[in-house]
Amino acid sequence: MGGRDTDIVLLDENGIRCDGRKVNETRKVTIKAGVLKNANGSAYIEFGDNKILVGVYGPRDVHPKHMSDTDTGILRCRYHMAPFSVGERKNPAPSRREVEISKVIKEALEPAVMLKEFPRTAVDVYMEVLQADGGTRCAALTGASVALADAGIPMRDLVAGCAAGKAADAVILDVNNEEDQAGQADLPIGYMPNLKKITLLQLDGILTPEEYKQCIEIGIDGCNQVYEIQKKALQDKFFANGEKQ
Amino acid sequence: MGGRDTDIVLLDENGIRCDGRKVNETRKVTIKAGVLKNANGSAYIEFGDNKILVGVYGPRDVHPKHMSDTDTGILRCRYHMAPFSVGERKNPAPSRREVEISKVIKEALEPAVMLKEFPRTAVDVYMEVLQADGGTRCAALTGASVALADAGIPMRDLVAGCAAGKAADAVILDVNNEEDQAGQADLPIGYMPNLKKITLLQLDGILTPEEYKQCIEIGIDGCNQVYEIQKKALQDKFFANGEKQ
Amino acid sequence: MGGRDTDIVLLDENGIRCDGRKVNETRKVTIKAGVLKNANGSAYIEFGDNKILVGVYGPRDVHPKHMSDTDTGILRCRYHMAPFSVGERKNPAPSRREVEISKVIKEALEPAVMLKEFPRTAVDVYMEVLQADGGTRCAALTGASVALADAGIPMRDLVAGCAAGKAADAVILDVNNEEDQAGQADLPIGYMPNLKKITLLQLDGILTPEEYKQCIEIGIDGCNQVYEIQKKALQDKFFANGEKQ
Amino acid sequence: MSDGLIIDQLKRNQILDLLKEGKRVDGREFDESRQLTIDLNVIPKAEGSARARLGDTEVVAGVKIQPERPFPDTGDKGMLICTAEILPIAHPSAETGPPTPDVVELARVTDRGIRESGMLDMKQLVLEKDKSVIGIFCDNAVTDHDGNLFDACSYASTAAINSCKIPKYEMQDDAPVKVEEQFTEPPVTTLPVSVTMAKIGEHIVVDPTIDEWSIMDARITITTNSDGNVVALQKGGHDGFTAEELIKCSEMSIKAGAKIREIIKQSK
Amino acid sequence: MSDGLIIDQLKRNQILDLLKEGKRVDGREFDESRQLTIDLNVIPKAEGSARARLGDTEVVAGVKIQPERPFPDTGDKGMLICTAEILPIAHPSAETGPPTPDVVELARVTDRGIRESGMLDMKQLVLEKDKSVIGIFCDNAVTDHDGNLFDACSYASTAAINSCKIPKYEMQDDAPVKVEEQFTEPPVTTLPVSVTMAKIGEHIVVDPTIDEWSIMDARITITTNSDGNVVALQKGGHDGFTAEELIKCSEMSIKAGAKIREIIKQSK
Amino acid sequence: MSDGLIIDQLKRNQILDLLKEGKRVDGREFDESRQLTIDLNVIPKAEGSARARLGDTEVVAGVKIQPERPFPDTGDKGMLICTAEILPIAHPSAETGPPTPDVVELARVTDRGIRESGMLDMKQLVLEKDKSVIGIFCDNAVTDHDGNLFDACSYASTAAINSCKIPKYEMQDDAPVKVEEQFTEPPVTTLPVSVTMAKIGEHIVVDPTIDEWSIMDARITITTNSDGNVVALQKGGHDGFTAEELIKCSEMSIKAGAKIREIIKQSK
Repeated sequence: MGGRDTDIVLLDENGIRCDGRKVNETRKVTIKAGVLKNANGSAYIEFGDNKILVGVYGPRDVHPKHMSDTDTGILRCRYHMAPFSVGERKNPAPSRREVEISKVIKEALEPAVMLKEFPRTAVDVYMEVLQADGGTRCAALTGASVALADAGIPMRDLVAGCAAGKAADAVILDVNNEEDQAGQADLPIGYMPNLKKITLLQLDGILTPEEYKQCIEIGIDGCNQVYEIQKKALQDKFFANGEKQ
Repeated sequence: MGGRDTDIVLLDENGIRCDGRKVNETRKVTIKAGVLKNANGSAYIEFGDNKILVGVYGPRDVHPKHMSDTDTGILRCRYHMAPFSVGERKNPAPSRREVEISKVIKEALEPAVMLKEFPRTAVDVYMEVLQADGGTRCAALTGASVALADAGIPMRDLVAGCAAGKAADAVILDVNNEEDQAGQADLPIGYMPNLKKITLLQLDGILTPEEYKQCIEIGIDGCNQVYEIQKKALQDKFFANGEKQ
Repeated sequence: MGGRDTDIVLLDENGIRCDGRKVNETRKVTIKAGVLKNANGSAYIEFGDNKILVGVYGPRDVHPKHMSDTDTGILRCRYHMAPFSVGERKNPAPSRREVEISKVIKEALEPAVMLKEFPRTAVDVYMEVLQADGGTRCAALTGASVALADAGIPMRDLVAGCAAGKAADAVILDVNNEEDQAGQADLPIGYMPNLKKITLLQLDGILTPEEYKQCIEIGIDGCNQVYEIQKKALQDKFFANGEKQ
Repeated sequence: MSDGLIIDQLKRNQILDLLKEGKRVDGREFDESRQLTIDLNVIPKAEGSARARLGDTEVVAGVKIQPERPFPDTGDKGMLICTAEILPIAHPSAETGPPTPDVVELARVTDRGIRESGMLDMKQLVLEKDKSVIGIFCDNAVTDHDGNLFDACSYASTAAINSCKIPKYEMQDDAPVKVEEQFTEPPVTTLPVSVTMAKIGEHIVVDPTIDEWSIMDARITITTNSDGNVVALQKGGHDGFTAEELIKCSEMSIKAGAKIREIIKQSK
Repeated sequence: MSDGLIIDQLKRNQILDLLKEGKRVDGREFDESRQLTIDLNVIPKAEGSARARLGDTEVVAGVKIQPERPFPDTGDKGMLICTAEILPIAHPSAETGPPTPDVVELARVTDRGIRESGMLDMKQLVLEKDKSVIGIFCDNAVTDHDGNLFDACSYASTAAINSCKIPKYEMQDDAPVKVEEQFTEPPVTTLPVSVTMAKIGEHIVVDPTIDEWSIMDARITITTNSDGNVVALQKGGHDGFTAEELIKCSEMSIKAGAKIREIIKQSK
Repeated sequence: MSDGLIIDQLKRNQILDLLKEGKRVDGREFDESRQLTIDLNVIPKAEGSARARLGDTEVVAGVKIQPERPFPDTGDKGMLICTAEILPIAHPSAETGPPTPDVVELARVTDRGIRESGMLDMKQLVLEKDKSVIGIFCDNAVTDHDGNLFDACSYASTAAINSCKIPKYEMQDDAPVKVEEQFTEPPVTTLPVSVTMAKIGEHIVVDPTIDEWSIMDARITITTNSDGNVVALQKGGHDGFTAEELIKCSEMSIKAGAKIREIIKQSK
């Protein structure tokens, strides 16, 4: 929350946000599974103006060997932004922010992936942000779940991502870039709708205990909506494969 | 020796230094052994305004294995300054100065440590400078000896550290920060009092052959004083342990 | 090709270049083989004002082992500039330019070296530019061939290097530093005269198809001249060795 | 199964069995932090400093203050940066070399907890708008690691910043010049305090030790301010939380945090 | 002989046998590039962007434009820098971490092809001589790797730069300030296009696939401009070319390049 | 015992046996340096350069001189920085990549020997106080390594700096501009010379070869100036020296250093 001074009206008198949405509405989300040729699984997600490409490789051997685990598979995640994905050109070297988000997403996916099924090996999830617009970590997590499923990795559930937050003193769903910059709080959530577990949770900003509760509730609603789009993307891929046969 | 212009009077007409000491007097030195819970051995030393924490781990396995030696144990030393330890905040990445001092201290400790007693393994000595005030390498070396002994590493002798130097044309003992900045020479010494061997010696500044000789003599005196404090710290630790039993 | 504005006359009315050469003339090239004591093979080359020292080590074991190849030897090349070799002091860390030139020279030497003769091992070629004056990659390649032969590495041919180019609208041989900065094109060539194969080719600048053809022709002429000097250097070394015996 | 895993499994079983009986290995209540000791001014030459001992976990935070040129878009605010490193003396597993993802996360969570709380009124830390501002660097050095570094760094940072002295600077010829021996109090608006909870099986415990940490399923760090509002969150670990658990965690963090805040206040 | 080598050897024999019959594995002519598709403006927030699909090789190029302080000796020209990276999604062998020599070469050859061609009239990109110039950064991200990344990056870069919009800046108090919503066309003088050829045995083929790439003897990348002149060259691989082969390659590159140039032109 | 160690042990026994008879493997006296040859101006384009051959150890030092902005607290002095690297051509064990601790020590000891001696009167190297000063960079490249790199780098550096030409600069519009073809002599006040001694058993020998180096117990490098004063010291190795040995070493270094200083002087 930059708390940046700005003239932007985040919420008008009719409860409409700066991009025309209502407080409990997500941006438009479209997901396409199986978009890369070489990757074992992949997905392309547009989450508002976020554009993210995810590729999954594995299960595959681990080098060096001592990094592998005889009892379980390991999940490795890389969240990375293209230099042209943000307003001012980003240095291509991974930033500390990217290192942290990679770790947070990894720990959000681990509860969903049945790692014990592929001991001694690794599954690599590479998330490439081509265009960023606030909420990239939720979008990347959402796409990563689809790409993992597309790769045929055994999973307990999909993890859907959607942020809740606070702007102009209202609790809102799916914080966009302007709301992230000028708003009061951003609370990204990763959620497994079937298992009803929150696996990613962070917060920038200030919330009262009551607002915190409301944010979690509205955020879970958002994740449930995103979940339907994830499932549809996988069905489309499966159906398209069926057609080809 | 910066030779920096300054108004400071390094030595007054009564032979008293800027911090009230006589030329052949060390700053106040206090050492406490066994201050860390996890380390195998440890020491906290205050040497004037220097505050240094030393932790020792080992003997322990070496990774990667080819770094170990089947005939002898190896000693690894790291001298490191906290960002807040100096006047202007220090970048946390190790500087070339820290790399050199680590090496010099390692070679000052090696003659004292009976490395052949633990082949294939390593002993790690980590020296963390929390506050620096001139003469950190001597203080770190002094603390490291105590921490090694506290860890039960077999040793031939303790290494005591104390600098000699030259300021206001006089040979002085235990150069402080002002004397290091505005003085004429700083000659840090590491000495094994029992074995009568100098194991650390460096020099910044200019000394005549006669001054060099005097510096070594006075420096050895200083090391002998420090040695008594080292032994006391170990006795205190041993006695305290005895009490607990 | 900087296309830098300059007052320099690259070619006068008599067809004479800024350093007194004709268009089809190389700078003075001198090569001495066997100049280093420790290296298995070495050469010192002066190519105009370029001064380059090359040392070859190997065939020798590869660490880590998995970098070696059971079917063939591998060639590793490092092109490196001393900080004092250029106008403005160069940062000692290898630049991306040096990484690329190392790779291009490696691929220029590989066709000449009979790598299959020493499987599982590596030959290291280290090229150190002590003074640079335009055309360092051709000079380094030329010296490297001699150093490899001096090391007794089995070779199909020597690779000779010489650039062609364009300045003041004329096709010229062996582009010097001024012509590189103010001229129109620089086309470095590496050539195996016996096998009649071009193994290094790059271009900075703009050439018509006809000029391109002329550059290749004149460049091969230049390489043939350099080849004679390479052979002479090896004969001198061999003869000198004969004398010693 | 590797040896390390077998030991972890045994340790987990032991801890879980006790938790089922409502007990923790070290006798604490589930919602009870370990004893916290704060020693201020342990690095007298720094502009602020604190040693926090949380059980056997120990962190030294040092504050350095110096004028900085502000970033173009924040020329009307001072700068505040917190970092953290795990010194190799702290634990046999601590590594030298570039920071691991664990350490990067520790540093960023520590920084966010202080920064997002608005602990300092940054608008009061401007020397000359767009030209020179006060920069406050709070570096945390973990010296002994018995688990829950997040909270130990939070407490050390809050205590060190809360008790620092800001040197006075005057602008002369467009450059800030230090006025010797003159200091002001930091413009503190609130005291942020983080509380980390581990989920082990169905149980949630506050301030996990290193043993609890090594076998937990998931964790959450919740930072609250003096008003009892939530100012930062970080979930970790390889499992998730239900919404109900997260509400309960926020309540636990407010309650446990209030006690910690008193200790930090009284240390000054 | 290692397993990988045996497979490469078998693959090479198969490809060579076909080449001797005048055929390529995917049915193309020797001098024929794979199908090229250019999608412009795929990153709408960037000042220019293009996705180039060359067969199954795919690259996204994004152009960012911002004012820069020029180097002392080039204060009368704008800045143009192209980079390239192979994303780890692109191929199982792609590595994260610092760029390998292969990637460094890819980036530098891509940059040289654009820069040495004089594609943009850099003298038109000066805001105030010696003080502030327009900086154009064209970053290529390889998203799928089926060989010949040199050409795919060349096409994506040329298309992205050709179609970018340059924001208008005005100097105010010695500093460049962006004028919202005002753009100018890039000062394009020519369209550079690279064509890479692989030598396999005695045969030379245009635009090698990853299979052809892995077993080729040598390669050459020749970049030509709109006038059909040669503006950049890069030889690679562990064998050499005869002078005659190189003349032939330049002719092939001019011919194949002209077709590519039309596709890039028409994409706008 | 590993093979390498057995060989080292045999080598040590052989060297020690000879030393007990008062002899060294290469026939030198204990207090005798190897033959030193200095060739000046081997890099004519640099502002100063020297090749030092000390026996079979060879170092090339090059001096680059350019105007620099001084650090805030040293605006009344020029800058002088010496570095050293061991080129991989120098020895089979030399490594490429970031400098090892050995190389860092070599560079810092070389730098300290020159800098602490006050070889140059840095106050004469100011173009405009606090704005621009002369920066002198002396980079040492070890090209052949037969032991005692400390002394070889010391001699190459001293000779290169002693013989360099300082370009003339004039301040124009607050910026230094080079005046072509005008040079001044460096403001040399003294010629620092280092002498390194190895302790092998009870014996101390000057200028150890690589064989002596590999089996020595301890070493000390003592740098003296033209007045015969000690200006820098560095002890190394895994044993120590008695006070008496150190006095003896300083006498040896003054004596051996004086001879070296003559060679460096006469090289100019």
